[in-house]
Amino acid sequence: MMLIRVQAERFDAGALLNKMSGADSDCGAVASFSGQVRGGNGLTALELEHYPGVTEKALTRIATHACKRWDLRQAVILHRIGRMEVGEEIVFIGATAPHRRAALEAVSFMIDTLKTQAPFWKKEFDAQGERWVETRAEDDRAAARWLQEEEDMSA
Amino acid sequence: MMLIRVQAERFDAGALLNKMSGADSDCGAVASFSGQVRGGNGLTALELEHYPGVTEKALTRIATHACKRWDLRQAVILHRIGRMEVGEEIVFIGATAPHRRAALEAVSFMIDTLKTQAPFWKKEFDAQGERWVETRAEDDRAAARWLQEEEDMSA
Amino acid sequence: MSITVRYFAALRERMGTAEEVIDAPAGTAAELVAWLVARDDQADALAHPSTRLIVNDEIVSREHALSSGDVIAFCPPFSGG
Amino acid sequence: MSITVRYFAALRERMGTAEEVIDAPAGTAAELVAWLVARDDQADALAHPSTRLIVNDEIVSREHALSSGDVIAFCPPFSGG
Repeated sequence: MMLIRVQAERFDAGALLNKMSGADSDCGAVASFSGQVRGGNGLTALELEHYPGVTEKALTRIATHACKRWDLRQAVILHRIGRMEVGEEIVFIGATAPHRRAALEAVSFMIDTLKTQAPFWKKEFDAQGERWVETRAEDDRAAARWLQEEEDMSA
Repeated sequence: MMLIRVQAERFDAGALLNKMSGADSDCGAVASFSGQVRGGNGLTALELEHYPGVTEKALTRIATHACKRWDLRQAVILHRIGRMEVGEEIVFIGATAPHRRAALEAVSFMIDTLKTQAPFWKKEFDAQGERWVETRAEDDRAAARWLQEEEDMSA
Repeated sequence: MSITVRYFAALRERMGTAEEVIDAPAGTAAELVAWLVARDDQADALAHPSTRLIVNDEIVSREHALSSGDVIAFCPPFSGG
Repeated sequence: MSITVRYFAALRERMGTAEEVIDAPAGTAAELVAWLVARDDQADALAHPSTRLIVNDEIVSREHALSSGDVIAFCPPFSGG
């Protein structure tokens, strides 16, 4: 089962986790990642822009890829768009699997890949004004690592 | 902040996740793992035995280790003991951090290490009777991988 | 030929519009970029190697040949998650 | 010397008790195991390399020297999580 959603509305990560956990008694392992707006450096809010249609396709491709690579029962990707205040949730990634390694690795894979493969753009707001967030080289490396592993496996 | 708990009572993984998420606006990343009783091969229930006092020390050591190795804000380990039916939660592991890699790796580390370092024992019940669960060689390898990495880093 | 051009995020702000329909000569995506830069200096950011091109919902290279009716989107590096 | 001995999980079932206080000769953990096996064949499982020894809440090797009043626990391989 795959759940892919892009929405402006806030969501309840705990409720999502519990829904995943309850869905399948054949599943020993549930892993999740959630990202939220980080305060602390004067940041007051974020604005998330995306490419409607293309985003959903990209997220579906990422979740499908994860389901092929690992033995998963569920893969969930939920991403918000629009304006968010500090402490609000941005993204939820979840996976359930019979075994823990699959669930944990699939979640890491999906968030790493989302960062570089899904057309989202973040704008930060603080007292000085606003600015578009640049991709971090670290994110490119994290995503590249998964692809490299696949090449190694198929070599 | 560290939360270590061993309890017979059921717990609400979603509520734990939301509590962690809400605790610190300086934290962009929240990762979790939960394990539950897996049905499907005729298993009807589990019974979890532990070594009171020593278990809590072992879990505290694991969480402390994770907090030293990664830049975490919170580390949570909650493990149930006693009898559990199929679909019930066994363990919850959580970490929050400013950056996602730290939260994700710390959760993997804590569950892998718990498997081989904390004095818990699982007994399975099915129609044929009961049996103690043996450690899987795969679990030993997963735990050994983290220690090897630390040796490599300090070499 | 008629091409729908979309700009996202920083490129949208730089170009001053989210979408325009233009009548451009036939050619590759790279040739379209050259045509847009010739029309308006501001468009030089479209030529930056970090800008990704999406044609009809698929990421394409700059050598991709455009057809009339195509929708091409210019995307700064993604920064979601 | 007086030693409190605890057995867990499969070893508890095999030994038929969770805890006993014994009066054993001074020596190492390995020597205590030999003494227990001499007392009762069933105790041979305590000598298995996969059995972990915890003395006063710390994992120790079989060469660990015991002192009067120590609590030693015999643990099958852990299987939590």
